[in-house]
Amino acid sequence: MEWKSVVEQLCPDGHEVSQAGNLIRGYGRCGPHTVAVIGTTNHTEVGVELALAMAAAVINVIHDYPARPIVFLVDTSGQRLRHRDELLGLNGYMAHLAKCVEMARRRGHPIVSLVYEQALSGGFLANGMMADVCAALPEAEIRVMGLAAMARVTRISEERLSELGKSSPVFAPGAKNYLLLGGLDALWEGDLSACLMDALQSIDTTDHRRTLGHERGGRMLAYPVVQRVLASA
Amino acid sequence: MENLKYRFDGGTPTRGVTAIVGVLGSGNLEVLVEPVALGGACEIEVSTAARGFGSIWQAVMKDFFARHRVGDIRVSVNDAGATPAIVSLRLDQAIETYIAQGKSKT
Amino acid sequence: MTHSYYESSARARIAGLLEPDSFHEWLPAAERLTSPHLATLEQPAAFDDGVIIGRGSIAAKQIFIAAQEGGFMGGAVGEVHGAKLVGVLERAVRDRPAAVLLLLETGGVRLQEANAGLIAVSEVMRAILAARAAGVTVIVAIGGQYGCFGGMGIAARCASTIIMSEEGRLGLSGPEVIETARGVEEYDARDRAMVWRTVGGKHRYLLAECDVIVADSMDEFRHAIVAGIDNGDDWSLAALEREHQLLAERVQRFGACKDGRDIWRELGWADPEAIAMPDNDEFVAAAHGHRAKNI
Amino acid sequence: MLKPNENMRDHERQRRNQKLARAASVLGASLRDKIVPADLAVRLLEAVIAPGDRVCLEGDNQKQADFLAQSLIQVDPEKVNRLHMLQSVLALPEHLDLYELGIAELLDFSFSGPQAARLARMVGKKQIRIGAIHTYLELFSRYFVDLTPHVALVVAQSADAQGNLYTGPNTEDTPAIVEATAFKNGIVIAQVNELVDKVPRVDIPGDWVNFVIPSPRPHVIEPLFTRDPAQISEIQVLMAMMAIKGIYAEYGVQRLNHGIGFDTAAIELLLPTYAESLGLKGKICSHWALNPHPTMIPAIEAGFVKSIHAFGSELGMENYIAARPDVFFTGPDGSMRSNRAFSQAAGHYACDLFIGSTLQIDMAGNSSTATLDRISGFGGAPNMGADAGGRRHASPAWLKAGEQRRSQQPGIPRGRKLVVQMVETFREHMQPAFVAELDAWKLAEFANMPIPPVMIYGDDVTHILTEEGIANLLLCANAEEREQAIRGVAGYTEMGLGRDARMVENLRDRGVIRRAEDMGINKRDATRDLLAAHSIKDLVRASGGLYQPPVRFRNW
Repeated sequence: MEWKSVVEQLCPDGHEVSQAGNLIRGYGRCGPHTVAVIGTTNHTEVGVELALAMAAAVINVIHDYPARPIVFLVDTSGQRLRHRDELLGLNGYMAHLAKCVEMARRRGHPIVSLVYEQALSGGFLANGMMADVCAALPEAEIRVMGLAAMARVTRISEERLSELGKSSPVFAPGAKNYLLLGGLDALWEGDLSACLMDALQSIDTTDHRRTLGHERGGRMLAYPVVQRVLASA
Repeated sequence: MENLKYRFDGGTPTRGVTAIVGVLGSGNLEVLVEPVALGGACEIEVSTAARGFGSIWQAVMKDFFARHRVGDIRVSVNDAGATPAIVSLRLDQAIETYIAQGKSKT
Repeated sequence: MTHSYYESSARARIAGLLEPDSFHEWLPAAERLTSPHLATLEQPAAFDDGVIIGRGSIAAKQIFIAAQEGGFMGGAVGEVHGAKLVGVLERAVRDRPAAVLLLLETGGVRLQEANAGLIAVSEVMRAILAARAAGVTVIVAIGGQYGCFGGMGIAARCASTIIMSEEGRLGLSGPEVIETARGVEEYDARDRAMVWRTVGGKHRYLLAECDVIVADSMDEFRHAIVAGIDNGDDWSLAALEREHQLLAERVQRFGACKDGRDIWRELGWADPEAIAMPDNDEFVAAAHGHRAKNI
Repeated sequence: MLKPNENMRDHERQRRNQKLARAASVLGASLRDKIVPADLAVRLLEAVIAPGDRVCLEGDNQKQADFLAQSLIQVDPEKVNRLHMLQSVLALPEHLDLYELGIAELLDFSFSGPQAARLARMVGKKQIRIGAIHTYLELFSRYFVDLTPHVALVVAQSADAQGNLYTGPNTEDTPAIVEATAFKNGIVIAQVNELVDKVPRVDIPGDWVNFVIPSPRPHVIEPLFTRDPAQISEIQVLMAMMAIKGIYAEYGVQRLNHGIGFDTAAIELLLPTYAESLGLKGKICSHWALNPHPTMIPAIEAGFVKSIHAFGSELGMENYIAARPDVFFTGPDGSMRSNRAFSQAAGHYACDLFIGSTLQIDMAGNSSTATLDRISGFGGAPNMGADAGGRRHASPAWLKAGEQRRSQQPGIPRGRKLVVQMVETFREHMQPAFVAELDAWKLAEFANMPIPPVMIYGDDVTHILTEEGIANLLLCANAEEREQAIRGVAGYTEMGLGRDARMVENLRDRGVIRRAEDMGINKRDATRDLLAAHSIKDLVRASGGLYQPPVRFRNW
């Protein structure tokens, strides 16, 4: 889906969101809320410039709009795979963005993210996956890497991986699998602004993903393992 | 993957503290030694990535038991294709660590 | 026992860094908390899922510690592995140790547990930041054979302090990943000297991507860790804004550089070729005034 | 009137003169002194190589006349065909393309490392005929007997207009090839990396060389002898300790040659630590026939080593070698002079010990690196790893080994070279090193070889060293004892498990088999901490920054 149509559906009461390069930035109104919108488009790779620009946008919201909710619109094919970005320390830029999101959370900004097109590994970790509520459109594509690449790295055949993917949400790509694992809070369908308002009502600033994964039966060990560490002598 | 089990009776009950030695990395293995009341027996469980070497494992374990004659212990092995030389070395290190830790704790 | 951090196993690192007999392990090997996903794939699963966690003391301070074992699946993070890391960090928020020490050696997400691994890495990132926000100092040490890559390269930079050795590597995408995706002209993973000029300890130190660089020895790492605990943490908006400024300057100043050597030259090194050989003390002394600013 | 034999003599010379005249007409004004532009290389080869010629294409396990190889495959097979190729090493794909293109048909060679699998496939499809597989010394020797090249295509670092060649430290095979060719009516063509006014030193005199071609690219050269200390295992450290204490010290081995594996690299790195601690400095390992292994640097710096003569050089070692003319053979220009033929002769006749690894050993002690689907040849190991029956001068190590042999097989007093096979009982992926029958037998059948390609014959081997201990075959009274001695160190391989346990214990009581503990070696001491260097960088530091390893070996 085009980001504009996503924004229009999220913020039917008006918005000032614009695109510069592959960065989306602005604010919109959703019922009683004015939300900051920060995101990417065109399945872009996230390199040092884009990570820095998103971080600047977050810092700007923290400064100028205390407690304003931040909505991340996620569409990325992952971190930029360039020698030059690695040379500059892309991981440091990604971490900086993540720190900015965390700082916003600590200062009372509800953080919501919506994967509206595509989310891949490194590009997703530093913003979308940092949110209090992480949602996706049902047709959104979420994955670590493609099945073929995964088969190559793990030396397990693609057929076997997709076979395994039918019985376990761990192996195969897809928004539904991330839902089962607790990586997504919800799939948003229908009235997106209602979904957003709902999410803003139920902000939980603790990381509850392992609990969700356990409740939904997709990730049965993360929750009890953490509990056992907490209970150890 | 292949799982193998061995049991040797008639060892000397050997006190010690649970010990782990080695790393489950390519050509290597990890060995866990734990105290268990087994009536003087030594039980060994092997989980290995390489299939079809049961007779070699049998011989390595038999020699291991002959060297140490330890009883009331369970040895658990996770193997990623280690050679018998490495396996024997790790088993010896694990038993020595198990016994040494037992002494330092008492 | 070896004194080299690089050559040590995760367990040997813990033993070499902490005070003797002070380490108490949580969920040790005997608990057999192995990965169910590896079992599904019929792959051998380590008793501790490749990460050792617990508490201990260092210079008479109580700390929590986690050490990744690079030898097992390249230290990659699976569901159990990640949950153990998260457990240590969340427990630190509750129990307030002097610091949490993360000895990272990892390629990032364990692809055999693809989706669960990615979420686990994200949970580790959030747990590190939550610990810092709660006032717990989180110290990362990187000096193993496998470096620190993937999402864990991001997680490392979420910590209060990073200590590296020259042999350590820190980055996001590994050289092989980029070479596979973009070709050998983009990144020749076999040119190890170039790889180290990109992600190695000395370059990361000059760029201020790590805070401290030490020689490859347990003693040196221990001293740097103790100093890191004493320095504490600065989790503040002001610090974040300073970091933002420095990162923006970095792109401006070095954005057109093609090689680590170009950056070093820009930093005022007359002979960038001469950076590789000096030992650590010499290098650190020479780097004084020829290193990007640190927050 | 000419006598008939003079007629014959003139025939060869006339043939060469006709070729040179053809070359002169093809090259015309492009030929200046002896310099031929690279773009005329193919035409030159077509002019001087006749159908059926014996052509020696230089290339060994290090440097390669790669530009000339690439030029040779471009000749017109209508003009140049049925060639009989003579090569130390088949290393490049072009070396085998020649047969697919119909340019060459017969091959005499020594080693084929990187092309071994393809060579086996082509032999299977009868695309190539092999004359014989030689050791280096045998092949060089035949150049002077019945396989003299009509044309030699060689490689050097630089040349002047008169054709004087400078090979730099990698002189290697060039003198042997050029000498045989130039003095028997042959034509010598050299590819060089650069033309200079004056070569730093003359490795090959210009009047032995007919043409020089400046190559568009520097020739290929492989760092074959660099072993990263980081990859040496604790088992290899243990085996190295046994080699030093159980063999080197036992016999007082002063002159020796090492193989190129990690096992022997471990020995090299234990000299300044473990061997030094045993008080062995000056008592062992003073003189070597050896490539300049980077792992030798700590031992050299510790004063263990008095001299090293080398078969070839090693990339990155140039400056270090130049700084140690007291140890290495160096020219007035400072760089090393290597010579494969002389160093092989030195290894055969002047060394008291050879130690190296192998893939398979049978119960008679024969060893082979042959596998079913690869024809890899021999290289130099069989000459190093063979008792020199023609040797007459004595040394303490040689005499002691001979004495031990006579304790079991009485005879007139004579010495014996120590030939040690050092193997772990299993290689990676659990491939056993000890087998009932060498794969060499099946390969011989498949490739129609007259005899199985054995690298080192059992009757040349004196010791087999594994992680389980050392079997001293000199002390075995008969074939049965010998077999049990081998089985007694064969570990958990099928051969080892099939041992006669009582007989093995008897052999151990007699000192025929010695375990680590029998030599006073505690296995717990066998850690990597004993290595004088743990990484390539440690080697650089030990060299005072002079050793400059190729980028693929660096992690800084």
